[in-house]
Amino acid sequence: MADTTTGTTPLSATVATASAATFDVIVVGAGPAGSCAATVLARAGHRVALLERGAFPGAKNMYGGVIYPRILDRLHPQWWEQVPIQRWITRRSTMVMTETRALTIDFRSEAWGEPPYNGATAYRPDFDHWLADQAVAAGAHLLNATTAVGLLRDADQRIVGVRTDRPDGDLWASTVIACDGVNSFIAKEAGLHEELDPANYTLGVKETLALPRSVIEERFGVRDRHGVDIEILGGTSGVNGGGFLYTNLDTLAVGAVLKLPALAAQQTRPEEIIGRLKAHPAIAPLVEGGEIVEYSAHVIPEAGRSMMPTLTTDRLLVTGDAAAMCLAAGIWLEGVNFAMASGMAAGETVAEALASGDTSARGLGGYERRLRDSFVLADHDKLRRAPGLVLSDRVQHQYPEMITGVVERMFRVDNPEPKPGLRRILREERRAAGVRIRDLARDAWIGFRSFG
Amino acid sequence: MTPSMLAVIPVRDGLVPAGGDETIAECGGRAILIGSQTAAAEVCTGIVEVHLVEAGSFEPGRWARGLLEVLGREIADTTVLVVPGSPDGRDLGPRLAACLDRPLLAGAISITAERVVVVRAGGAEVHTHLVHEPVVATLQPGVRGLEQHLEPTIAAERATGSHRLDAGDAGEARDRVRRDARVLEVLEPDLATIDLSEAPRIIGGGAGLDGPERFETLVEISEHLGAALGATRVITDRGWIDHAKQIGTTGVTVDPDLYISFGVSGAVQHTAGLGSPDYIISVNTDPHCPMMQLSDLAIVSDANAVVDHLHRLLNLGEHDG
Amino acid sequence: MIIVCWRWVAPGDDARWGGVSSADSSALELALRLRESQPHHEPVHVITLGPPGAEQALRTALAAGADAATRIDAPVALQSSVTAAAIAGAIADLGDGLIDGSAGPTRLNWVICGDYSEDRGSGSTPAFIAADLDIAQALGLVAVDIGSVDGSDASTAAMTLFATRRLDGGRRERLEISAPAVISIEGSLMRLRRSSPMAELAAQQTTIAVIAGPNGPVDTPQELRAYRPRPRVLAAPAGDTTLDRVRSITGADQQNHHASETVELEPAAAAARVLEALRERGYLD
Amino acid sequence: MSTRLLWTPLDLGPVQTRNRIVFSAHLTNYARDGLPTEQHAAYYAARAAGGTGLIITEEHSTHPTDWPYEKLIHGFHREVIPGYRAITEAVHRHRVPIFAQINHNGGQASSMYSRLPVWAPSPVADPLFREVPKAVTLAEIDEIIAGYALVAEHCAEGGFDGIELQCSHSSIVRGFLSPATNHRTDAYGGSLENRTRILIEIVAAVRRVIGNRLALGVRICGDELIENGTTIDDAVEISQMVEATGQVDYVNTSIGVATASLFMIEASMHIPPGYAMFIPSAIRKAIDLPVVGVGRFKDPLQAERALAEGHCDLVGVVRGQIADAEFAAKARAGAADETRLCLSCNQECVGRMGLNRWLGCIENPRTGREAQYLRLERDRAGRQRLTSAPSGASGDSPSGTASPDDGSREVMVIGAGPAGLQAAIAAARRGHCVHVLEREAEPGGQVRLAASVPNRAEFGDLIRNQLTECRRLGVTIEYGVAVWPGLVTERAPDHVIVATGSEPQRPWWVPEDADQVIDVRHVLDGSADPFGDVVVIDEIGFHHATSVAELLADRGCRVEITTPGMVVGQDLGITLDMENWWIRATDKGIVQSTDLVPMGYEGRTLTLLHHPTGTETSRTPDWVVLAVPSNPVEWLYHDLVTAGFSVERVGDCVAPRRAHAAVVEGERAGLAV
Ligand SMILES: Cc1cc2nc3c(=O)[nH]c(=O)nc-3n(C[C@H](O)[C@H](O)[C@H](O)COP(=O)(O)OP(=O)(O)OC[C@H]3O[C@@H](n4cnc5c(N)ncnc54)[C@H](O)[C@@H]3O)c2cc1C
Ligand SMILES: Cc1cc2nc3c(=O)[nH]c(=O)nc-3n(C[C@H](O)[C@H](O)[C@H](O)COP(=O)(O)OP(=O)(O)OC[C@H]3O[C@@H](n4cnc5c(N)ncnc54)[C@H](O)[C@@H]3O)c2cc1C
Ligand SMILES: Cc1cc2nc3c(=O)[nH]c(=O)nc-3n(C[C@H](O)[C@H](O)[C@H](O)COP(=O)(O)OP(=O)(O)OC[C@H]3O[C@@H](n4cnc5c(N)ncnc54)[C@H](O)[C@@H]3O)c2cc1C
Ligand SMILES: Cc1cc2nc3c(=O)[nH]c(=O)nc-3n(C[C@H](O)[C@H](O)[C@H](O)COP(=O)(O)O)c2cc1C
Ligand code: SF4
Ligand code: SF4
Repeated sequence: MADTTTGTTPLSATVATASAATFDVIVVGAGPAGSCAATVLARAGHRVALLERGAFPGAKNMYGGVIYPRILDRLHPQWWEQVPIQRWITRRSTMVMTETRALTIDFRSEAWGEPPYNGATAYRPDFDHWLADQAVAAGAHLLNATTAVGLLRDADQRIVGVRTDRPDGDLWASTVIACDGVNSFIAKEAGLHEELDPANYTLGVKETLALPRSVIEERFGVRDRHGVDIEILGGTSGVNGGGFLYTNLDTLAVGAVLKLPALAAQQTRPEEIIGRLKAHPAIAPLVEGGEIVEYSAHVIPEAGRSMMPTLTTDRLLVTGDAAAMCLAAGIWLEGVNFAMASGMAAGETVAEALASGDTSARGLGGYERRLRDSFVLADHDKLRRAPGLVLSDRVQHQYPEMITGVVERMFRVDNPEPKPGLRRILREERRAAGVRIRDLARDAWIGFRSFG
Repeated sequence: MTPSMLAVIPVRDGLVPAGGDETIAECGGRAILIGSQTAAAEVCTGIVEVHLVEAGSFEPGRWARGLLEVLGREIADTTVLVVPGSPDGRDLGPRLAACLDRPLLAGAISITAERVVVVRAGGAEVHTHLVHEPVVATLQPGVRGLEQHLEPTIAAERATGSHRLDAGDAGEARDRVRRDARVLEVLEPDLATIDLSEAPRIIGGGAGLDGPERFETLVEISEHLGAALGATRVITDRGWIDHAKQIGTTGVTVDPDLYISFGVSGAVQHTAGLGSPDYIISVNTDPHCPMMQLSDLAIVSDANAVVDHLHRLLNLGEHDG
Repeated sequence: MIIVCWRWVAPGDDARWGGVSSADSSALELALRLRESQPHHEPVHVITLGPPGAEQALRTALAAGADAATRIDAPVALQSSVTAAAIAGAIADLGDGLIDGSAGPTRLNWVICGDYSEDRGSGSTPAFIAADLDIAQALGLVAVDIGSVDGSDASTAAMTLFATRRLDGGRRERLEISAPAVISIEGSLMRLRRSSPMAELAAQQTTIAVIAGPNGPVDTPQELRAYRPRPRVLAAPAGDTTLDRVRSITGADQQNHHASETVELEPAAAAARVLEALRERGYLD
Repeated sequence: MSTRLLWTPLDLGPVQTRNRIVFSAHLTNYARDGLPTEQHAAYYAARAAGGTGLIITEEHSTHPTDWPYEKLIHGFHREVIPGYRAITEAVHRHRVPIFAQINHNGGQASSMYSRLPVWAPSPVADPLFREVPKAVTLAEIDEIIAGYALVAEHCAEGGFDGIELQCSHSSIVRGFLSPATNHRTDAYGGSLENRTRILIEIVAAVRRVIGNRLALGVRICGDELIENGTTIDDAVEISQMVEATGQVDYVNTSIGVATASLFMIEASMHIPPGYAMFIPSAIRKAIDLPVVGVGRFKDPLQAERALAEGHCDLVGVVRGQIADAEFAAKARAGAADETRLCLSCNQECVGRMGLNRWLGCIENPRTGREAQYLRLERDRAGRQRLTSAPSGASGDSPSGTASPDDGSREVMVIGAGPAGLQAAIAAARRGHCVHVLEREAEPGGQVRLAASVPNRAEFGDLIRNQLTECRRLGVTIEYGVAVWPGLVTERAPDHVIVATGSEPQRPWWVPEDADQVIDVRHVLDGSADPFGDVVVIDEIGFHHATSVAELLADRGCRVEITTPGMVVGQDLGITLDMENWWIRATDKGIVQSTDLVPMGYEGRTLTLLHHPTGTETSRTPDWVVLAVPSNPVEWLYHDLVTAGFSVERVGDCVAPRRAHAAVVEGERAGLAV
């Protein structure tokens, strides 16, 4: 017996004329960005539709595993009492490694283990679901299993809504907020995104390893719901990128963020890179015996500020990953906080615009201003050149070799030889690693400007 | 009541359903055969006691009620009534349980008069139920196997007793409700969907065939010849056809009368699942491969071209592929 | 009236991942199509037995077009006969004379279930419902001839449906089913239609009738353990002497088959030879 | 078919396995001076890292009277404990449990190493060792039992999670269980119950020392396959008695006796996979304890099926994991087709045991060399300024010198036989860009021919496995290109590996014009089709002659094999193929004649010299098929050297041998690029 699934008509043919909008705002994507935008708008009394492709918000969303939810202070005071997290990050390590050596800077703060907390590991199906529930509680209309397949425009080419993949699926609104994540279809439809350049993307790959809770706490030196976040520079088998290792309650997330062109050139499979990372002498003892319960991969916009699209057009805003607001530069792997912040900014801006009755690009101008005033664009501007630096061959291959070489020799006891001076070690290791003074100086300057 | 077991086997036109023999074996050879042409039914396991109930076409509600009428004593005296988990058995079991007001333990993998082991939670758990009160249970076909495959016995030759239920309930039809669906006809197996293990004729394709479209052609040929289509592991690994069609140690064990192979080398892992066909034809470029050695007719030729020619000879239309 | 019974299952008791089987959702689709094939509006009522989390699924049903939904508040792990009794009771409570048609135009025509639930339970619930309501059953349908529904006038007694049911050995049977009857269908039969966004939002606001269900008896075994399959009977190697057994185990006794006839032929001739052999042997006329 | 059951955890008493795959006990010959070594630790750790559910080590001897082969672990010496710890710690790091198998081989031994009389229940000589043992006294029985307890204690101290009693194919306990070797009339002989007494007493003694912390298992033989031996019914009863002690956590199974019917224990590819399944199945039906099924489990689906049909609760995968340490992990990750499937060739695992060498694998140069390879790769990857690689005295060490990693190079490999393909794999794994050129239309070289005969198809998996690996690593292969030096010059690779194999050779006694004298390869590649009376001359002593003889007999030829050796297919004994060969050869009417040296061929008369007596005989067959040593194809190598290319050669073109040499050399040459 034949099946009836309603097809959708080609979009280019759509010229919409609906006068009465069903909603004030349509938010596409119930990820962190979308849910925050929807919450703000619903609280301001607007009719908001929140569209989510998955069976429920977060059902299919993947990421590394750490969230910095302080941005929620404003939206959900005391959020830490409700948010479903795995562990509070109280230890953060940055590891620089070559294939046989590793230098770790390990920081621990008990303050991060108490309200208002700093970061936490969490599962996206839990976190996103919770965040979307807050939007629903505020009065937003959540539509799960609903994919936006195009923008509706009227005769004047003004955006007047969104077409979904459901039958009779056109939804009308005076403003659309694109929160549909990386490779945003909506932003592309609106002409805000240029064609994808692989050089601007990294591939995030992650394995989830199951280990008993007690084993994790013993190995990582934490207890209660405290956890560790390790960011790794080097150790990605020669493919430019960075690694990470996070602790959940009874699983570990271990993964890597890999530069796409480099990955393609190396003919190495991402699983193998994780495999080798796991076999590294500095990582192996932490992950040994973990059973792989999940493997996932996802692209990340990595080029930061330099690849951000235009953020606003008439009746449309772009937020979060859809606007490439993800910070995936080696030792940083943040995106959810940027997404939430930009979602909130978008929500506030649209609420303001709706009140003033002007949702044109000009009316929505407050969005960029808000972002610039917050850490969102501030951080991105500051780190504008950081991705390039962190992912450069020098930082990826030569510096780790040099730095760990220096440390190795500093701590090595070569008796009866006297200890060489640090200056000599530095010089010799720099040469051995093939680093030119000129590059070192330039990178140091960029690094200082970015991270300093 | 002394613990005892009795199989209740729904029979259609003298045919014992899947798992019927296993159910009788599980009950130590005690059975009721109910349905049509029960006297002609063939049983391939030991029989100790068998009651035949001629009941006309399959109507589970009426059968359940009728059984109580004609064999009420035997049934009442039995602690565990076992019905095979075949389609008809699954329908009859609950009706029997409801009529008798006994609990039903459906989907059992092992049944004795004292305990019934059923599979639950989508196959993740087994639950053991001790039999404290009389129950009805259904036994999953295939989980038990038979100690030995005996030559079929005609049930009538061993019948302990014969009974008859009123076939039609014409009277009831005009009643407020008709309490059973009516069987209009039984359709013979659709070879495209039949379980390979049950197919009497099979065509097998192997790595000698050069593409998935060859299998589409083979499907048409096999339909025409009334055969089911199977394949070697190489082919199922390539994803050209479903794993359920793989013949061999890690696939399905088959036992057809006729097997025709195209480009199959005949590795033991394949032939071990082949049963003992009466007649084997193989087409292969290598006259010495084990499959050809096994064949009654071994044809050295390019299997791909032969498949296309067969298609043409059978007038199955031009195949573009 | 058409009743659709859904079994809602949540893996690990996490309602977020809960849902119904594809067979269950196709049961609703069949109900909707049967309704649409009638000139009058025949109400479709979905019933599920489960905790509050199951209501999300019922809302999907309402959004897709069901007229009403009832949740019987009860644990999921009841014995199937108890589940069936609760459902049959709920159906009976929908109206006096619903089943025998004595209540007038709205009479019960079909109770439609999925052939299996998401947790692959015992599959016996539909038959128990039929027994409890004392009506016909037709289970495991692989095709339903919707156009065949006969009974354009809801008040006439005879409403019949033609359908195909899977038997063993690959055989199938054609059935004539007269209402009222319980039918169950396979998931491959049809896919549940998607609802429009507005219907979905409306369904979220609808209140769902909740009636108290039985608390037990739950399906409690005396012993519960991880699945441990029963050993299938496997014959030990035959033979009294060691060598006989070795031969039987190694298959040495089967490896001595020679091709009776080997011929080398051009493809066209080869094809002809295959057909000739099949004819000789009576496989082809 | 999914592999759900395979990944379900299972409790064996106090120990939980995370899946149902067991690396069951097997001798490795890694021991030195009776002590476990680092080689053991690295070997087991690799399998643990590869995801196996449970490891059971090779046997540890329980008594000084038991020393049947040189490299036995003397578990009764306290000195073993540090070695045990090294093993268990290495394995536990991967959270895999490890049990120790403990044993006394009884009469299945000789006094050669121990210089003590061999002990057994009765003075019945073992057919292999042919040494009449001393029938043990009651006091000595107590000593045996005490020995088991002592070793169990050492194992517990050494960190093992459980103990397995080897009571199956080579054991004094088996000796007691079997009416063939137990003729006692006291409480330990006669009825099955009496014969099982020592087993029950050992169980009690061992349980007493290990307490409830460790698991205890018993390995039982399901059919000794010797006249008057135990069969499946006995095994079922013994299992029931074992279960009734309430002190045992699982039952392992096997088939055959290690001396008389070894070929059934480690079945070669002539015996169907899962051939011993009837044993666990029958036992499992009778008892509630978890039962391990063993015997040519090569595939996760096959294993799942055995579990699903209830024949066993765990599957032993021994050679499967010798060949690929990541057998379990690959299957778990759904990449089972990337598994380096064991060939069941028995050449480098079982075969090397018989030769008193450490265990390896024909396909996996790393087996038994885990530690070295690990070190080598780490050193390489770290680009340490190494001057020399880990020195291994023997040619078995992974490589010569570690070259500095100066980036990816263009490597040309000539010949897609096992040597060439392995070289390609190793070089590609090092990050080089590898291109293989092959003259024929198909890969595999001689292996393709070797695998084309009845029952030898699995040998061809060697090539299939290598091709899968090549594909994964991006190695490109070009077929139908016969390479000559000019082509190499044209393509100008950075490095060339020549793997052109060997070609048939005509012995001195064959006249130029003798058209009816051909090589086995001509039969297998179809270029000759002998008929009538055929004499196959076996000077290699492996599968070459026997395979072709069978093939020809199947085609209706009357076949005689002659050999200068004492027996046809001499090395088939080592790979446990001899017994099956005899069964099949007899069925097929193949005549075997030994000690005959070919001396000449004139007209159609073949002259043969019976060398022990000097008498001459002759045959006048229609065809003579030669299985004789072949010639290396070395011209290309020499030409390329002369032309000044960076070139290395590997496999048969160095010296014609067997596939393991091809693989080992290929790996070495590839790694050295
Ligand atoms: C491997 C990896 C590791 C990371 N690690 C971290 C980390 O540790 N910490 C951190 O803070 N950030 C991390 N990030 C980044 C972070 O995941 C993202 O920045 C963040 O999720 C962006 O939020 P978003 O709401 O913009 O988009 P998303 O989270 O991608 O949400 C988009 C939502 O829209 C839905 N959707 C998409 N298209 C449509 C459509 N057409 N119609 C309807 N719905 C649609 C999707 O289903 C999804 O729910 C990581 C990313 C990756 C890939
Ligand atoms: C543990 C295990 C379990 C297995 N289980 C199974 C199983 O259940 N079922 C199964 O089938 N296999 C199984 N296998 C695989 C099995 O070993 C063989 O590899 C497989 O059966 C071979 O399939 P094939 O005959 O299609 O391919 P091949 O062995 O590659 O044979 C192809 C044949 O086609 C012929 N040919 C080539 N070209 C032509 C042409 N143009 N015209 C005519 N003939 C041509 C060749 O001469 C050759 O005989 C298993 C293997 C293992 C190790
Ligand atoms: C019948 C038979 C049975 C055997 N049985 C066994 C056994 O059971 N166990 C075992 O271990 N060994 C066995 N062997 C031996 C084993 O197969 C060989 O030792 C092994 O294959 C050698 O590998 P190789 O890669 O060095 O050479 P080969 O396998 O000979 O491969 C050489 C390849 O190079 C190609 N080539 C040659 N010249 C050129 C050129 N100029 N350009 C391009 N390509 C070229 C050839 O076509 C060939 O493919 C058997 C051999 C035979 C013949
Ligand atoms: C090299 C080798 C040595 C073995 N030694 C032992 C042994 O010492 N004790 C034992 O119980 N089994 C021994 N076995 C038998 C294995 O445990 C197993 O039963 C056999 O290899 C069949 O399994 P497989 O087909 O998975 O390899 C040995 C097997 C091999 C291959
Ligand atoms: S040597 Fe042969 S039988 Fe032994 S493990 Fe390796 S492939 Fe398997
Ligand atoms: S010739 Fe005989 S005695 Fe001499 S070493 Fe060889 S086997 Fe031993």
